[in-house]
Amino acid sequence: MENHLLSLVTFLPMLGILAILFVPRARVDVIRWIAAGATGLQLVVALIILGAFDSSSSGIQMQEHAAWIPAFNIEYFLGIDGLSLPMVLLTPFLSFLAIFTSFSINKAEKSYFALFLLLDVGMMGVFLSLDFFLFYIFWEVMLLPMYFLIGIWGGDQKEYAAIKFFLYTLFGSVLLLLGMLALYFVSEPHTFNMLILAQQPDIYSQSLLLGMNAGKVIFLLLFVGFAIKVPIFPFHTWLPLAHVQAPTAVSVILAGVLLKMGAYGFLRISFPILPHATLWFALPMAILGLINIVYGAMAALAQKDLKKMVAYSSVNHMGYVLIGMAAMTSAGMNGAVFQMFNHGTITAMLFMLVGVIYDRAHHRDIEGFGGLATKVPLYAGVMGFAFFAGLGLPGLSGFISEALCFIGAFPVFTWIAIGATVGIVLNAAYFLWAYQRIFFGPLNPKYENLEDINKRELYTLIPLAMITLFLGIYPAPMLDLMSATLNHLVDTVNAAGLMTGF
Amino acid sequence: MITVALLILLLPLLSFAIQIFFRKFIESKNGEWISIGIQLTTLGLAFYLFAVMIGHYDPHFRIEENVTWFNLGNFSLEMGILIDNISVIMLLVVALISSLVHIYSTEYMKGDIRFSRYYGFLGIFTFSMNGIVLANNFFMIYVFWELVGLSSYLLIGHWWEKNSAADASKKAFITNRVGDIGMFMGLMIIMTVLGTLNYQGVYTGIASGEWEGGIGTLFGGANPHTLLTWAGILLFMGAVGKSAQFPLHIWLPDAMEGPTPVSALIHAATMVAAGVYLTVRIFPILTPDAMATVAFIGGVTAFYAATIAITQNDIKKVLAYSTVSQLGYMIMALGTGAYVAGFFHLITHAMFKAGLFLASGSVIHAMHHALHDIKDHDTDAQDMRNMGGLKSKMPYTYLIFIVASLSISGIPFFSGFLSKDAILAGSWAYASTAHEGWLASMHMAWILPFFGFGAAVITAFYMFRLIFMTFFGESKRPDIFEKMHESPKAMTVPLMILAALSLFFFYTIPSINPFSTHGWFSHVIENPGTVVNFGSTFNLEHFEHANHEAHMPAMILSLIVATLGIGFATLVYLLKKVSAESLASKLGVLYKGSFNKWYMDEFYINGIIRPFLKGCDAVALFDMEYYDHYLINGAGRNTKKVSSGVGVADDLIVDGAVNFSGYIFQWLGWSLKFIQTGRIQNYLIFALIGVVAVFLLNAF
Amino acid sequence: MGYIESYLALSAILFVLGLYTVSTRRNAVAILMGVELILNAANINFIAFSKFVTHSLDGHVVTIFVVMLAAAEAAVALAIVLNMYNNTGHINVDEANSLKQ
Amino acid sequence: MNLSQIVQDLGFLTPEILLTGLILLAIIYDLFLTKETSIRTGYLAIAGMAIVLFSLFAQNVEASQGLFNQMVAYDGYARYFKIIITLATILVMWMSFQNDELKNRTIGEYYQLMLVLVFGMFFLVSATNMLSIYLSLEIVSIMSYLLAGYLKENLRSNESAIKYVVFGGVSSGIMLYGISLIYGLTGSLNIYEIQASLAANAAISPALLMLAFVLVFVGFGYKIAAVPFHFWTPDVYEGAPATITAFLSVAPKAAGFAVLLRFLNTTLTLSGDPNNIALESLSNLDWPTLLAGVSAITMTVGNVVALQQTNIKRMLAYSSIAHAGYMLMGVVVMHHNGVSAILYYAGIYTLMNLGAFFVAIYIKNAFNTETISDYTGLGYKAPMIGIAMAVFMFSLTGLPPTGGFVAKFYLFRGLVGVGDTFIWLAIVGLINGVVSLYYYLRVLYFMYFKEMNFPDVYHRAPLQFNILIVIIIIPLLFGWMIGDPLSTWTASATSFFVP
Amino acid sequence: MADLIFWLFWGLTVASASIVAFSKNLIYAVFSLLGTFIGVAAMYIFLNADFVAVTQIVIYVGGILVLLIFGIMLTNRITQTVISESSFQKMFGLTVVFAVLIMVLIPVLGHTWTNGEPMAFQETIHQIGTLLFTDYILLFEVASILLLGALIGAATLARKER
Repeated sequence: MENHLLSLVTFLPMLGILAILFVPRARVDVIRWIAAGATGLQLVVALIILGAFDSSSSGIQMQEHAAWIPAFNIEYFLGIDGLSLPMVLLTPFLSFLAIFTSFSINKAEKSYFALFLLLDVGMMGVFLSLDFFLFYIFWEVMLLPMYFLIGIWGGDQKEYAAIKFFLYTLFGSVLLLLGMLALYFVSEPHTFNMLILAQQPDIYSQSLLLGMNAGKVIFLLLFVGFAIKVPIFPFHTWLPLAHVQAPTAVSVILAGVLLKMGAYGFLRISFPILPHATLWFALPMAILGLINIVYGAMAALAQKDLKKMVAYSSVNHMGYVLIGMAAMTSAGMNGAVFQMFNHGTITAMLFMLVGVIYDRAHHRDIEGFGGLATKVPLYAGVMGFAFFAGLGLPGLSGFISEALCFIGAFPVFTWIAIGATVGIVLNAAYFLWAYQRIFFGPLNPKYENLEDINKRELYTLIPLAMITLFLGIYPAPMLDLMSATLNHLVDTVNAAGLMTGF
Repeated sequence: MITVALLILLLPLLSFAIQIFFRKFIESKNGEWISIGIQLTTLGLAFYLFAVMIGHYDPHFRIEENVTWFNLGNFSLEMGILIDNISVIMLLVVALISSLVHIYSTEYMKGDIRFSRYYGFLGIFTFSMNGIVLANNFFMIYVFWELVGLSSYLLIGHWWEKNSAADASKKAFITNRVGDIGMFMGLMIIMTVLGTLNYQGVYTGIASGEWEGGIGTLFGGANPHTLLTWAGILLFMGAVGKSAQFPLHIWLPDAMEGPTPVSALIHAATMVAAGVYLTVRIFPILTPDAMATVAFIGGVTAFYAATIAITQNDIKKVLAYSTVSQLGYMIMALGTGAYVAGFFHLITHAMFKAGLFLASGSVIHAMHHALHDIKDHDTDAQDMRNMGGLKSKMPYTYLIFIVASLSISGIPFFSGFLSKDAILAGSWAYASTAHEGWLASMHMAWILPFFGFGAAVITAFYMFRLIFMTFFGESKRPDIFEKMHESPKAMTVPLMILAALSLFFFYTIPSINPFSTHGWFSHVIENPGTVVNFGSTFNLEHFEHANHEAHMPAMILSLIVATLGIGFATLVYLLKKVSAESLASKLGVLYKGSFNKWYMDEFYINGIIRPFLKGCDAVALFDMEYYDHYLINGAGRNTKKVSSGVGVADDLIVDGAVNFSGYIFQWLGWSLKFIQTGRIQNYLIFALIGVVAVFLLNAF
Repeated sequence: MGYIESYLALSAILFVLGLYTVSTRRNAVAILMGVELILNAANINFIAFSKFVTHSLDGHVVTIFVVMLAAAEAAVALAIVLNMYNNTGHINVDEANSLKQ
Repeated sequence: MNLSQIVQDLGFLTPEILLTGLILLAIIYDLFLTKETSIRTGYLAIAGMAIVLFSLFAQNVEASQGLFNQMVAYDGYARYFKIIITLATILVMWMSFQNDELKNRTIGEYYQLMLVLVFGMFFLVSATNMLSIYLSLEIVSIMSYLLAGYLKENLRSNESAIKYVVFGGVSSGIMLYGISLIYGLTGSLNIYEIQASLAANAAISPALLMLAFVLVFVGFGYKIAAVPFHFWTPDVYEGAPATITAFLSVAPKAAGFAVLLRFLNTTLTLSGDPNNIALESLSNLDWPTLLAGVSAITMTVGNVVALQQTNIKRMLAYSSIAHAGYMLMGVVVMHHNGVSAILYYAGIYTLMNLGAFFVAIYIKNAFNTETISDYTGLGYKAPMIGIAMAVFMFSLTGLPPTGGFVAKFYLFRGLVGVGDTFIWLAIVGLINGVVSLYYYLRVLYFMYFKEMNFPDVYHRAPLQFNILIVIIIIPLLFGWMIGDPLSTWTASATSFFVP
Repeated sequence: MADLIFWLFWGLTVASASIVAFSKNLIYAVFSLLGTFIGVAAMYIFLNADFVAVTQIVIYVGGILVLLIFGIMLTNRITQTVISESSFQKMFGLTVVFAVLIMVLIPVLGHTWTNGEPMAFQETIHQIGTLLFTDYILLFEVASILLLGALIGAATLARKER
């Protein structure tokens, strides 16, 4: 069935950009609502895709093929499966909400929203491309608007953060490019088509590159590229800076969607195409996941800046994803992807909430608050909800995915999983400690007149909270969407291991 | 039945939702009665279940319903409801005490600024607690386990303006999570080996030998018996946290920062008993080593907490440590194999301890109002040293205190006697027959009865110390004393119900012999024995026999020790034959240790938490100031020095970016710049040098 | 005169003398002289190879073209030098170093 | 070579003949113009170049030819570069109308000289004889000197011209010396005969061969500004009229690459047929490794020094050195992919570099500064200029979705595609890409991040300039997205003439 | 005898070229260049290249050299002693140039160039003329465009702005 839903969902924001370009700068309202409309429509299309999606099939659906640069066998190739679908739902959803969060942006709105929509296109494209070249293009496309969004609308250290983000990611994508080319040339026939690449795992494990096993070399090249995005320790130091300096909505997108792209890259490219190398690297990945969890949590515990704490919590949370997917079990894999989705919603809430308090108090120093729960009970309540979601309280979605990651990893990386359970306590420690310092105790007299969260802010948070709650109670709808694909992925990788006697 | 159970489970949640989302409306219209109504309904439903259960009068009565929660193809998790004798009795206890607390709170919490929220949180607590009780698998119990942790957190922190309350709530949650880690690990082991977490599935899995087969490469192919021991101990870790067992007991005394009805409901009667309930559920899979561990921890806790309770002056703190101690009893009972006794003590303890707490709440309430009347905001309303002689002012409360204290001290005709006596007999029997488990192999099994009886003496002593200090003698603060008066009916009626339930015959029906343990309870609850049929195993028959033997001596001994304790308390605090102060100074270190809770908190704070936080600071510092700064941002460039010279923004970008691309590049560019002299003939010479160099490099 | 090496050696010497001239002379015209030396060196090569190696007249033709080009280049270069003189009053190339980093 | 042959061959030189006519016409037409009206020569030149462009497109290069006793070749390869050069010329001439440096002076000769320069480049890209290579190289050089010094009352322009003439004169002299050695070694000036002789005579000492090659390469290296023959570039670029700088950084460089590549792939290979997909270098002359080294050093030096620059023209000069280094990567692979990558890169580079220069020129005119740090807030003052600059900077860095990325991608693809030999060079190239990001972004940093204030009235660039920029940006941004016509074209443009 | 004359001219060429390179006085240098050109022309004659030799004399001596002398005259006042200008980076230059000399001489002289008998003397004017108008006609015409361009350019730069 050839329809163009996927192209539509990818390029819809482009129409928004065009429309915005023709609106005079002064008509800020119009610009905002165009942006909201574009992402809203995108969300609708994503939901239509969800409706048309057949969750029982593990294959690629709604494929769109077009020859693009035939000289190099490059195709315009979009498709969706159980791995990309959660991300495809998450992206427009968070973008849509982030647009509303962005309503508080009060300088250069026109460029802001145009860049934001461009970012949206890039992210969507990454999750839908099945041609590595196309994937890479979208991967990079999203860099540029992000650079400006941080650099122009960011905080005090915005330039530093922006350039650091850019250089870091560019460094990663350079290696990614090299890995991609290596894949292209090792494969037979030379192609960037991920599906065809994935059909010949033996070629990579058996040929040599630079005198080493080609599969491993390529995996390593891709690994660094993706690891920077995830981010995996020791490639994570851009994250606290970028998250903290970025404006709220951009932090939401950064943490909510961008971090997923790294993990998505592993699952979409590294794992199915290089299963042998994947198994070989699984243990190091799990160890890095453990480091991410403990290190991220410890760093979060020590932060004085609320946003930084939330940023480090992302390092911590992505550690669960790593452990889950490295284990190569059904539970772990599903848990990892589910965790990606959940982290998206939960961390988005957290960043939005940090933005709310920052808009009012103009600082984010945890110690500088105190007793706010009395003054802003609603805000305290929502924040409490988000914090508990972040620390993996049962009944909220994060718990299930974390638990699945653990359960999946346990049979394979027993000691790592055991070590990682420390994260359960540390999560609680940093979230609750921060919560106490902000909201409990006697009211800091500075905040006698603090305003509670307003309707607009609340309405952007409620959908996220609803999803978090719903999936926490009844995760099956989401898990059903992805399990077929992910189980197939697990089987493929493990089968490759069996054949070579791993 | 299942529908009823579901209603019991979900109705409190409704109450929560109503209280939270319609707060404004409710606070103006006595909305607490909505919650109370809901709660009473669940009580009725619980009674209905109870009636059905009693109607069956079958130890193996059991209804279970399972639904798939989610299914990943080759991995699935289920949710289900299990109704059996244990859960029905627990449900009834929870519903009953919850209802009483709901009613009690209408007066106790009157005028509180977060009145409706308080009721909402009570609702969510009851919901989660019911969830624990009704769960039919370990995963689900874990889910609700955490949720009661949440409600406990919320309720302890109810008066969050007080730093101590905020601290206590956080401490409770985190300490519990430490225990939960263990529980989760145990859960993972079982899930990995057996592929199911359903209670029955786990039991049959182990019994049928699936356990040995399922281990595979886990832990490099662990010994099945050792692994099961560990699984049991790890699951039990959850109970250690939730039931405040040593060494994770530290949160419970602090949790008294919450409103007193909450202390009664959550931190005395129900939630803390969830640990015991969990131990009951894992009882069949415990290996002798695991049982020894459980018993030992329980014994230590029972004795250790009791020693602390002696010296506390805060009325609620005494009760808190008493609770810890009693929970230790229950755990010890289960560890020694006295399954029925342990669970029985859970029920009886719930009643009398809730009674004690609510009664103490009544005292505190009165004190508080009295203090409020004389505009004294500095005096601690909970300090027993400010009380004394209250029996004339608060007769009902006094009466209830006496009843409950007799019960907890193990005096005949009261419920506590029945259960405690059974526990002590169990520990005696364990010590005398144990051949399995590490306690036995180290010849330390007799330490358990020692702990048990020792704690019994102390319990009797401190309970009566409390009564004498509070209700007898002269008032230490006559100014307050004048203003004191008995609490309103909404408070005293629940108290009376609980006091009544501390009498023996509710539990021995149809028998009305106060010394008999053969009532309906011991009929419907029977020791399931073990499902472990490999390695060394717990021998139920053997144990029952020894238990029977030990029954009589234990009963006599326990009576003696109870009398001793009460007598000594009378000597010191009522008759003042022995001065408490001189006793304290004579005991010196022991007194100080007990008074300071054996420095456990200090140990945690200075030994673990502070160093760990320092470690975290070090990590954060390392991350940004060293790792990022030097390694990522480039070789040895001192940002601060530069930024003081150049403008900050420019510095940051130049610095950041160039640091990244590296000091090396910068230096290289800088030096190459000098080659560009502007003199064309220099260029020519350089080019010629290049030519020669290229030629030399390539031609030779 | 019967050996090609004598011509090649001469051309090599002229070549390096030309290089030396262009790289050390301050005066722009003198530098042009150095360039002429280099071109002459190459021309000697062409003619010598024509006689001794290739036995064809291609070398001669090349030389004629080179001479012509040298003239054109000299004319252009001198125009530029004169222009510089008009602007600065000197033609010392090493002083023309305002363009540098 | 009889008359009929001459007449027949002339038929293949339509664009050149048209160009010659255009030159003469421009000279004659200019005689009738005054200082004020001399700009009309420029219009004439543009119109003429358009016709030349048309005639280029009209050429049928199915069958390649050697013309005039194989002095020049008639093939798709040459035509491709001629088209690029013609396009660049038209763009630069157009931009010249906007360049304030050229206002209020007699301008006719400027266009005449540029036309002669184009004429030289046309022959350079198709030259297949050492003499014609040398001759056309000299035309290009001499016209470049003149154009660099065109602002005769301007000291910097003078200085730039004199440096250029000295460096260029010496370089071409050295090259000529090298050619003479090759003539002696092989007895011929025809590159095909030279190849045949070299391939047949493997006994020639590698040292002598290398000497001859290195000396010849001095001439090419100077033209494409490869290290260590790049020294003239920044000084000349900074002093020359800005439009000429833009032109020099693009067209002669492309032509230089064209002739270098033809020379290497024809003369210094075993087969002597550059139409082969994969080539092998002469067994006794390992020039690919030499050029790989030159490439690595060139891009590194270009980038690293560019990091330090504060003047936009100098920065772009060094960046153009770096880009020469990138393009050399395509030379060393000796593979069809490398050749087409260079062709592609030349096309894209022409667009993006011209664009960047044009914006810089415009800023110089409108805001009177060439210093990057003075660009503060320009992105807000003149949004169109800012966006254009951003696109060019990103493209020069090689970031998607700009054409610069695709061009670079093809280069790396060529390099990685031949196996492990030059992976190291690819890595050096990629690291250089990251380094270059910094100085390109610095421009944007000043334009956007340094300071943010919206003027009450925007600065609006003249329509003519905006159209010019849009004409450059559109293919740069979107050209490759829709079927990538350039890649198809470059793939077909790698047909060389071989006898 | 011929050998002696050859080596005389050889020596003249080298010596005068050395003066061009090393002399402190610019006027000396220019006039020594005359010697070099004449010496090179003599070499052409020894190499049987009569036409080229004549061209060398006519264009180099009559054209380029005169141009250079004009250049010097126009840019220096005769009385000015700066004409005897110095050079710079001499040692540096000398070292590098010496290295280049070695680099050129060793391979070039190490190679066996001779290819049979040297070409005997013949009259070349006719042949060169034929070559220029047949094989090299294209380049010949192209060169004319170059000269045209150089003419325009040089004139533009040299003349006063109208």
